[in-house]
Amino acid sequence: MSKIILTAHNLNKSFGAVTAASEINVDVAEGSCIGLIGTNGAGKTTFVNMITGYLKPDTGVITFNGVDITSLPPRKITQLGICRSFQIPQLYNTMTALENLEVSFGIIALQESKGALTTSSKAIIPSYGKTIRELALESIEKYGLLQYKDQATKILPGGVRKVLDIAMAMSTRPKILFLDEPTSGVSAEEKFDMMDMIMQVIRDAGTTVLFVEHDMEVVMRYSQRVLAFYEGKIIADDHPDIALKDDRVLKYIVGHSQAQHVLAEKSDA
Amino acid sequence: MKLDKSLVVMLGLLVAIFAASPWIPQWILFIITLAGANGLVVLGLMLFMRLGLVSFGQALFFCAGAYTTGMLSLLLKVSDIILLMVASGIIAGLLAYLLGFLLAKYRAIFFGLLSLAFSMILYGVLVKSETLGSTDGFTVSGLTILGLVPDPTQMKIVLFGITIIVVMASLLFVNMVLKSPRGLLLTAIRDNEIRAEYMGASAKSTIHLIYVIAGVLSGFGGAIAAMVSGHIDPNMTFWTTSGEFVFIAILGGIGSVSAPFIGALIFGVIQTIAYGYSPNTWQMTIGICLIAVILVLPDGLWSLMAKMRKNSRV
Amino acid sequence: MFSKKLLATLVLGASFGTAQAQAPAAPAAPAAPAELRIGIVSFLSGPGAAPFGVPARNTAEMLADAFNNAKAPAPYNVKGFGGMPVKLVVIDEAGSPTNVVTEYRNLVQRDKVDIVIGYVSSGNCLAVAPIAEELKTLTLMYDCGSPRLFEESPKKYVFRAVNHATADSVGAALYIKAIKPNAKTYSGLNQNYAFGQDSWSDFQGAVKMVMPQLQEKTSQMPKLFAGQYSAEISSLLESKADVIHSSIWGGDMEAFILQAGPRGLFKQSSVILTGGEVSMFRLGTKIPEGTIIGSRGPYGVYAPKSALNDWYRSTVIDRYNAPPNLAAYQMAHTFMATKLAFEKALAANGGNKPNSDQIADAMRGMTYEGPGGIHKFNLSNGHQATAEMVYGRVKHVNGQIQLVDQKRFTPDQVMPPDGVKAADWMASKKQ
Amino acid sequence: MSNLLIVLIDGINYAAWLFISAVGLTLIYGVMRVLNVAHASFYAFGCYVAVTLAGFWFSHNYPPHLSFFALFGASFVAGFIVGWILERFLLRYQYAKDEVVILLITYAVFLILDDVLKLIWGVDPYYASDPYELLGNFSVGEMIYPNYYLLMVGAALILGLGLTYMLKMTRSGKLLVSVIHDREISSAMGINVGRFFSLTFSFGCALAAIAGGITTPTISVVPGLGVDVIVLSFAVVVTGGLGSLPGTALAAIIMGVVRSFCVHYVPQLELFVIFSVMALVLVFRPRGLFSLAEARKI
Repeated sequence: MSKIILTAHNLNKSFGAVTAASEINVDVAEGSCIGLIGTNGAGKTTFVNMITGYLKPDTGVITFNGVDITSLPPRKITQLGICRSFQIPQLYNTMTALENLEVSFGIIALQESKGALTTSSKAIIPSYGKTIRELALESIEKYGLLQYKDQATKILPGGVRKVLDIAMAMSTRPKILFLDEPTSGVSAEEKFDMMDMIMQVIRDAGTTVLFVEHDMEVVMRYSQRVLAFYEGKIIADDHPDIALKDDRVLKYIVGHSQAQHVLAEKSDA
Repeated sequence: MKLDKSLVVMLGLLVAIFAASPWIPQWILFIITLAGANGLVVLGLMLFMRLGLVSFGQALFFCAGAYTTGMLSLLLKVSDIILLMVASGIIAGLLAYLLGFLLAKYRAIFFGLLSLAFSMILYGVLVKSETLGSTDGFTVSGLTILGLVPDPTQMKIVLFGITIIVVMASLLFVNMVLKSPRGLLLTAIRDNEIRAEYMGASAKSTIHLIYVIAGVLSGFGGAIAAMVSGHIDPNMTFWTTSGEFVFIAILGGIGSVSAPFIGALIFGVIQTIAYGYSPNTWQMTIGICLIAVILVLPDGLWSLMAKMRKNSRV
Repeated sequence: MFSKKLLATLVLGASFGTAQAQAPAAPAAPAAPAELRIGIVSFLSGPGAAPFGVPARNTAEMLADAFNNAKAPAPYNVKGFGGMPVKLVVIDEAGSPTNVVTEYRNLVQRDKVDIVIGYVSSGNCLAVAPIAEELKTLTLMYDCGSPRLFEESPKKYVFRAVNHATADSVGAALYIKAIKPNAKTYSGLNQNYAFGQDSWSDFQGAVKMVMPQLQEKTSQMPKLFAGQYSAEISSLLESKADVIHSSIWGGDMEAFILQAGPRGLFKQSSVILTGGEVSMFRLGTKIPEGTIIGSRGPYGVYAPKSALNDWYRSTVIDRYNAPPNLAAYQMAHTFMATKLAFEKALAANGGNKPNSDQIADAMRGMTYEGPGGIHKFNLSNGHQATAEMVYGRVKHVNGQIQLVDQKRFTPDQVMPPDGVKAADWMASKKQ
Repeated sequence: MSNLLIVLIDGINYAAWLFISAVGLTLIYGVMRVLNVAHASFYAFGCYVAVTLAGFWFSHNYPPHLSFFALFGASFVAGFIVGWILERFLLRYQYAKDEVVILLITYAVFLILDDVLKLIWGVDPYYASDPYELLGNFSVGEMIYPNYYLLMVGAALILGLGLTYMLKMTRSGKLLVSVIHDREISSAMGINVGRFFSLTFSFGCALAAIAGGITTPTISVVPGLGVDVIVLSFAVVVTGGLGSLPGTALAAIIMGVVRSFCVHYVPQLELFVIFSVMALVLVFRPRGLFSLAEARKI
């Protein structure tokens, strides 16, 4: 059993009358790949937002490698090694795809030079051993975006925006990566190719990943563990095969038929 | 550090103008020098615009610089131009550093209007300070440089030279900042602050840094204006003055570090023509120019220059 | 290359600049070498235009025409300035002092004017004066009142042909002593900027000097161009002062009178409007009876009877169908003083066009008579003129207003002696 | 020592004037996110229209008490028409631009209109104080006030409540609110956003003009009298929370009363009071007293 790097203990969060998270307790083992499922408003994104610092839990403690990161601002959490992608890709819309990535590496360059005014774009980033431009081109290529590199991001197709969004998150070389509905808005035929590619990169990087997903096939295919959210609670936390058989999961999240269909497919494979 | 062509040209041009200064008519020299002073302030505004912020109170630091120069020479009898310049830059910078803690939290229209409020408060303070001549302000005179006391005509040249040097230094410095990864980060923060934060950058401290840089530049601008026009008064921090700076920023555009100075120069020319040519309707003339620029050249005169450069190459 | 572009713009600016030199006045005639170019700087826009800038410019243009056509009575009947036709270059005084300084330089260095007459705002006067010295250009401040103009440093090329603002306050105090000897208390309402603040402190000083028993109650300092004075008026009413001093001018003054009149402020206290003459005829009987009206000198209705004054008044009324106000008189005096000094210098120079130094020498210490009577350049080494001071009280006579109980004060009563700062003078004479 | 009642009356009276002057600005911003600097020119325009008409009205001895409706009506209509023209032929094509750029356009319009007014009416001051004296006075203790102040307070109440009613109760008002909340959705739902915009803008300008009309009898109408008003209105509107009617009202009352206190007890501070209040409020409530809700970012 590999070591636990992220623990969320007894997280509660409510917006007025609405309970977005209650009694959330999760331990995440290094290198694991976890799917977060649940209907809209079940508390998946709230969970992600709390871990990554966008929301402060009302109660509860989040630790990362033993460090208490509860209510740290997003940038601190990113610097510690947790990053995320977004349900609606968050890009710099007036820039090209390449520039979007250059910004990310530029930020790292600034951090490593302690934000010196003299920081040069041409210099090599010590911990990466490459220049900003090289790194940006490298990941553009790695994520198969070469043909889009000089296009303004606001005109890119939805799938490409998704990938770029994730590529940017990965540029910080996170220990843990949260993907918020990576396949939403991506056509059925592209879906798996895209996920295969992304998951490959993530695995190569040895990054622990938690992904919010509505598509059970995707969940089945990539996760070794499923967290099922319902009304802010985690109603199931187990291996997908078991989790997807759980009565409440079936009742509240995935209809029987879909579950059988998915499980069947898996056993065929 | 690589300098792009336009900047090299700009620097060359500045040197050329300075070399020619003895032959340039005094009144044109005066307009160019003031344009330099305004340009420095607008250079700061241009950095704000890269961040998607517009300050309607930048005159605060312009005025702070001018009054630092004025009060040092009036009360402490400091007369050395270089000393006064440096002091003005530092004081304005300090002021910006302090206000920055507050203003870096604000965005969009609120950033603009809160800075407006602060500049108007300073205006009130200066109007009430009768020892400093209230709205009459006071004259700045008896300047020296490195112990020398040039006669008025030489002094014009000296101040012009100092202005040119400060402008060139600022151009290079700001160019360096914009060429650094921070330059791209400014645009990133404008486009999507949340994402930039999630990538590990701090919008607040970036804005604070830019605020201080703009403050120092404005301080220099104020000092130059005070020494060149020889008179300072609270008008320098009145909202209309800030408005003029924003006008110039729009006029020049944010396409290049040189743009603010082009804008400032053109503004100087427009203004003096408007004053003389239509003494009764100069406001209208300026207003029409502003609308024309916004409608025809949304990216400022700079975009025009850029186009011409392209054409001349083809 | 945009550098070409830039130079082009500069050249353009320059050519336009010189082109417009002819533009404002009489665009027909090109600049003949024999003409004398006079820059007229005055408010053509903003709140200063109506009360000061425009009446003054009108008088300047009227006089220029009259002189050029040798229509003026003696001693101003010589054609033009000593035979040279005068040509006015008129520009707006509006804008920040920095702009005003820029435009002054343009006038002298680009438009090549020989003499500059102008400036209402004391801020602008103080900003322009050093430049005038630097450019060695004869410059006359026709309206601005700040004594600081000559007190801070002696000037060689800067003159003021009329009283400065101290006369307003001292004259006011003297008038109170004359008509309300047993007044006990006073309050003030002055606009919150240099002129308003100076006028108020001058008046405080003058009171201490002239009738020290007067006790100060409240001093209201509304923002310049505030327009709404309800609270200030309440506070003044509550102060129940016998005397209220106000140097408020222009639209602000009219708004104040319109708002305070119905509330009985003028019945309760005798209100002194030191610059009241400016709006007197426009407001007519809106100005309540008993209001004390000043005019910084023997100007407007206070002007002494003389052929010159009759000619001046009638010509202005004919041309602009409104009587000249104090600003117009100040311009007339300044303009005429310039003409006399110029002609004196011309004669001294054997009929050749004199330079600034020669005109300055001629003007220094000169005595001249204008529509407002005799003025002497006898302060600040002959650069600051003095004249008598007149105050009077408003009386409504069948729908018209008249100024009754007029009291005239000699120059030495209202202006400090030569070489003494106004403030020190008032302090020294304090009991 | 002034008695508090007087201080309050003066404060409320000033607050009423502030509110009347600022309400058009906040309406336009609330709906269109346009900070309309030309507001100043429309205020001045209203003054000139009113003062001209008043002169005509009283010289022809029309029934004096109807003069109010004539004055206010005239400035309202005039403001509405010019506002409509401005929106129709200039602003309509600019909405895509950044908030601040549109602000600058309106600033340019302000510069132009200011001179246009000067070309039409010259620089001479005009006044028309007959309506001001017409209504007689009321007195508090021995302090006399013209009833016209009551009329201004009344006008402020009518404007405030009237607008609130229009937005909350009437159908078009509700549609307007939906436009405020989400342009895209509303236009998707077939609301003619363009028409609402030109209506709102014209109406906002008309409000600025009527403010001028209401103020006219108490002042002398001179060139550039709008400049001071626009800065004050900015302060009020921003302090209240851009686009919020109740906010504007509250801000106006706070500023009015605080200013009146200064005038009565510490006249020296009068000069700073407005902007100090503004800065203070913004420091503690960055988006003003009543700020419009912001949409969730991610």
